[in-house]
Amino acid sequence: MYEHDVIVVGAGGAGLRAAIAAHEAGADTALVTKLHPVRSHTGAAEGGINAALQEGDDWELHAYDTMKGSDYLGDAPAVETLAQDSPEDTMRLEHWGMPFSREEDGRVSQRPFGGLSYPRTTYAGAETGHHLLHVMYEQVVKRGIQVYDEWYVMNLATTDEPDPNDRTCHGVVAYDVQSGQIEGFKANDGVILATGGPGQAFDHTTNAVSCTGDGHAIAYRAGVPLEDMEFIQFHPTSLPSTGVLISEGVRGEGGILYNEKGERFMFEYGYANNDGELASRDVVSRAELTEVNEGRGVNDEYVYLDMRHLGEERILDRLENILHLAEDFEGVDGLVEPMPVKPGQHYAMGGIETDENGQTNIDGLYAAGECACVSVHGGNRLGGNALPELIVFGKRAGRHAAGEDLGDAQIETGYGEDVEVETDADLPVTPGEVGIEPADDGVAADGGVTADAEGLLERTVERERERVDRLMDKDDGIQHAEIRQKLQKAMTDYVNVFRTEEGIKKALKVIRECREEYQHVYVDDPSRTFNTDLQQTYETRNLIDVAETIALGALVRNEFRGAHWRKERQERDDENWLKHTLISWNGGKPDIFYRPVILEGEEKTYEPKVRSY
Amino acid sequence: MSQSYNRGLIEDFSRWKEFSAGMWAWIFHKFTGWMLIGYLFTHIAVLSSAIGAAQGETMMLAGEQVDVYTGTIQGLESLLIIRVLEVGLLAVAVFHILNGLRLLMVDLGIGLEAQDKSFYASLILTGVITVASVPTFLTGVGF
Amino acid sequence: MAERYSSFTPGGTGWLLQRITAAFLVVVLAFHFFQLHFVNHAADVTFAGTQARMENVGYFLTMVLFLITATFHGVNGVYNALVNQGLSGTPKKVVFGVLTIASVALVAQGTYVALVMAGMI
Amino acid sequence: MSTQQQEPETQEAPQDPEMKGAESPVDERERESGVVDQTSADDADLEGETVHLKVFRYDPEVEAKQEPRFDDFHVPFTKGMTVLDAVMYARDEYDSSLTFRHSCRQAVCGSDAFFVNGKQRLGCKTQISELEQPVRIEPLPHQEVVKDLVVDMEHFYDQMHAVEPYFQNEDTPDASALEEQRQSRENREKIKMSTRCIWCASCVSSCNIAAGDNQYLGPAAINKAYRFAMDDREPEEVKEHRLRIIEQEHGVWRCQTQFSCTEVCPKDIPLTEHIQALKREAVKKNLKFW
Ligand SMILES: Cc1cc2nc3c(=O)[nH]c(=O)nc-3n(C[C@H](O)[C@H](O)[C@H](O)COP(=O)(O)OP(=O)(O)OC[C@H]3O[C@@H](n4cnc5c(N)ncnc54)[C@H](O)[C@@H]3O)c2cc1C
Ligand code: HEM
Ligand code: SF4
Ligand code: F3S
Ligand code: FES
Repeated sequence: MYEHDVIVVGAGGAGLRAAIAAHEAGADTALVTKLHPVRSHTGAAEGGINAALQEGDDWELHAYDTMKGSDYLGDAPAVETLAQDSPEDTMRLEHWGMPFSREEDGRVSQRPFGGLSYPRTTYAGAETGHHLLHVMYEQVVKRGIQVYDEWYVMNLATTDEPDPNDRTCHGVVAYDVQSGQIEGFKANDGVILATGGPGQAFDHTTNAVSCTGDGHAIAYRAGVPLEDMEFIQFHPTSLPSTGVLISEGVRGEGGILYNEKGERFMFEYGYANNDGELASRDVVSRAELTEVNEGRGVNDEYVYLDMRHLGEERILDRLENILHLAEDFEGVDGLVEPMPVKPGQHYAMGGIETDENGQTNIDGLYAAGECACVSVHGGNRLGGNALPELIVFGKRAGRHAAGEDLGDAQIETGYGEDVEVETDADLPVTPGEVGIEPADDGVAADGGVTADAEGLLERTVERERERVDRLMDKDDGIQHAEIRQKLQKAMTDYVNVFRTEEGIKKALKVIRECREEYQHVYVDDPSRTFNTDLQQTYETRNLIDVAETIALGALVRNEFRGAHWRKERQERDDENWLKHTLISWNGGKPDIFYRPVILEGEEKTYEPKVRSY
Repeated sequence: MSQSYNRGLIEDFSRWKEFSAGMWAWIFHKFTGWMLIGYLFTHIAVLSSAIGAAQGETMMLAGEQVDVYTGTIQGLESLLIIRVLEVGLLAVAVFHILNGLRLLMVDLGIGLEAQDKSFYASLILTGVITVASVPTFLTGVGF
Repeated sequence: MAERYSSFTPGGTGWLLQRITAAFLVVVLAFHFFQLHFVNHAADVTFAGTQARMENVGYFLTMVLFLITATFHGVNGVYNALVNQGLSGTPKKVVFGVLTIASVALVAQGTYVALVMAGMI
Repeated sequence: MSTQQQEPETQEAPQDPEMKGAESPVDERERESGVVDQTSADDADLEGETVHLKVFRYDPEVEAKQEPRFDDFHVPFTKGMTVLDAVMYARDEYDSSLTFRHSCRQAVCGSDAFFVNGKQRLGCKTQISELEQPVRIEPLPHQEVVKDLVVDMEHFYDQMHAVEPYFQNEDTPDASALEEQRQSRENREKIKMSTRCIWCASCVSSCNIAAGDNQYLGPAAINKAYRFAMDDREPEEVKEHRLRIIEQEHGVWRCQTQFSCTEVCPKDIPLTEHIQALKREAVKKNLKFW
């Protein structure tokens, strides 16, 4: 068993920042991560970090834009904290050597971004995330913070009081991918989950293969509600075979979208008669998908993005890297052929419910980064707002876990008495665990023994060892890949940009099937050495849980807000829906409940504006 | 790692077909360098016969009594094999010089993008110079 | 970690000298080849001819310097090549010693021969 | 990303958060590499066919795999398929024990460098249609094989850490005053390529010197050192300290300018150029003391 004060699970931008902060606050800190830190998906972010740095700009404008962007589903205390802390935290990155792009006078550059009232997106070339990730890893190396890399966290060691709000988290159980050894990690002060997005719940995503929502799922099963999971951002132009993102720059420069019949569908079919290809992301995404669904897609899968008419010179000058992307990842020469594109899952606005100090309802358990939902993004994330979230809330979670006083949080967490519970959701199947066996619950069944953290950890380790033995000993059944594919396909077919009640119900049914099949899952690879089969089998289970919350949220939220579109009700409903959707595992029987959104800021209240486009 | 597999250097040289210019240049340069230093040792050994010559030692060469230095050198030079080896030495030296110049440029950071081209150029030039000097080297051998 | 690389012997001097000697050698070696294969054919070399050339102080000094630089350059090159192949610890020290002795011997013998040729001994 | 309602406001300059290559001074090198690799044989030729993979297999725990062997997989070709896609397909459909590292699928995480048809390449960045068949996929040479295509990276990480890969300046401006360290555009340009390293270890694996001399820092670590040594934001003493690290016996001097590293680097970092520049810097520094 390993022991540290603060254990940070995940070493992407959020995890690294949390670890640095906890270390600086004097805690003995360790990072436990299934990938080596520099492999984390934060490295894929390109655009930039929003921070009100320049004169003329200020945090209040940033907060306002963010709130508006969230479609009034962001909590003001979180949104304001983000806007207030981002400038200083971004500056700190510069002081740590981050190679930001520069102005003539040697100051960091900022550029305009969609939805921002001021050019405040601080960037480092077209690879901001890569630099952010590496700079913070460098600081971790400098500080000598212990990193357990290629250790897969399987579960939390949480006590099992009946009310999740009374539970305490004492550590995690992880397995060393290289050797297969399963060990407990005792956290004296706190566990911070920073496990990134759940993009793999969909079969087409810009997220990495490792974005499997592990943190979401283990926290959820331990009794932390997942918040606003239905809000998933889709990007309209990603390459079909890999999900690699093709920037909006192509359409900005005049790229045209065609369907299989060679029609410029944005106009032909009236999706956006004014803006055409330049309409907002969700409009374009839905248009593309409609084309495909109505049989006008290429290979029934994608549409074409054509930039050939721009001429070689202009393309080489402005969009050269697009040529590389299309060539390397799709095998298409953008100068001679149109590029295939389709909408891809891109970002999850929702996640593990936390307050603005990163804390969940379980004592000692924190979450930060894309896996968490504070919530700053509400219904839709603005470009360049995820990276500041990592550093701002990563830092806060780290400091709070290490025992620093950040003041009382204004955001409430947990499934309490006073919440509004969804009672008449029309569910096609019972969600949640099928035939719950004790070993599959998120908490150690030890009759509420809380006193002895070590004992708790040992029991949790034992439970995971048994689970692994069970999976490995079984010689036939079904393999996880099959279940995962089925799940991903259902999510993409039915809970994509285009959501109907009927479709979501179908998805829930498939999810149920997946759960049932998962009862028979087995791991074929008999080796303990680097058994990715085993790891992925674990991940697939997490994906099922996460996918289910996405679908459940999408089903109950019968309105069109932010990135969530519903056929039945294509408009925002402030009357009924200025509230967060929360789903609590409840020992395997998910409950849906709501919490009102907090629109009262420090000084002003954000009045929902009518959306217009 | 206790249990892991070391494939050793098999993939190094059994894959010579996949080597690129820079790698070949390195191998050739190394090879020619070793030849040259080897030659330098032999060369001094041969020239050491001058010590005997200065002390008046003589030997028979083609029926004539000559000093050992002249005798050793001319005796060796009359052998075809030595002449051929000399051409080889020239080739080796020329390549080493040309590629050495290429490396000096690389060290100065000049023309790094053309490093493969300059390697091919060294090779070709070496060939040309070698062929061109064959007549000079082979004149009068054994006749 | 860092300790692994704690042999703080800067190799820079050797590297630089290897380049400087190389630059020098280009000139001298070309001259040498030209002199003894093209101007005078190697086959026609006689002791008297060699003596005549060696008696010229400039030529004599050039040749001795040629010998020294070539020896340094060649032996240093060999040593580096071995270190590149991972030579370390005691074998490395041994090789260093052997190579040093060999080069000193070579230079000594060569200089002696040259002095003899020049008629100074 | 932009929400619907904001879109009109920013319409005149459609800006993308994920804008790639949006940096203003267009980099020469990027342009050069713009000469796209020749797209080989018509993809159409391959459509509907299978791709023949020969994959290196080894597992210390599984008897049949203790002695390394090559397994054949025939994977149905789809347009745009990369080497990574192919091995993922083989794993998911044929043999779930086929093991390799991978994550981002877009050449930023650096986990899937393999030895493909005799060259170090990122699986995710290599179109299978451009390769001769059968496609031989092996773990990176010169690293110990843990299992199948997974190699032990510890030594690589140690080397990276050995050059003190973190920014060092005790004297930064006040963060809360929002003041940055100034850096000229030229200086940023100078270090730009070096900051792109994704730690894939292709370069080190391709270098014969690194193969022979285990202590050699290797191109990736030296490039990391370059990234800091050339960054004007670090004070002069730190630069000297950095030069002392790289001019150890097993530092820059071991490099024999083989150029293989530069050739295989998936991020097009001119590694040899950076190594040579550091050699010259080190010599210059030493000459100062004479
Ligand atoms: C293509 C792309 C472009 C983007 N561009 C931008 C942009 O321009 N601006 C912006 O602000 N945002 C952008 N985003 C969003 C942003 O990059 C992400 O939201 C953010 O990087 C997530 O960071 P993270 O630290 O939460 O997670 P990640 O960086 O994904 O890290 C997750 C970490 O958790 C670890 N982990 C996961 N599960 C486990 C487990 N079970 N056990 C142990 N460890 C585990 C992983 O190893 C990893 O280290 C972009 C996203 C994508 C995909
Ligand atoms: C004539 C001009 C010469 C030039 C320009 C030259 C250039 C060079 C250079 C630049 C190197 C270093 C390669 C490196 O470290 O990357 C080198 C290596 C070497 N040189 Fe020379 N050299 C010359 C003559 C000689 C001579 C006369 C000898 C023999 C006595 C010689 C023997 C060697 C050897 C043994 C090496 C090491 C090869 C290896 O790496 O294994 N060189 N040469
Ligand atoms: S320098 Fe290039 S090849 Fe080497 S590790 Fe970095 S990205 Fe990979
Ligand atoms: S391959 Fe090796 S020898 Fe130098 S140029 Fe690259 S480090
Ligand atoms: S999978 Fe990340 S670099 Fe290839």
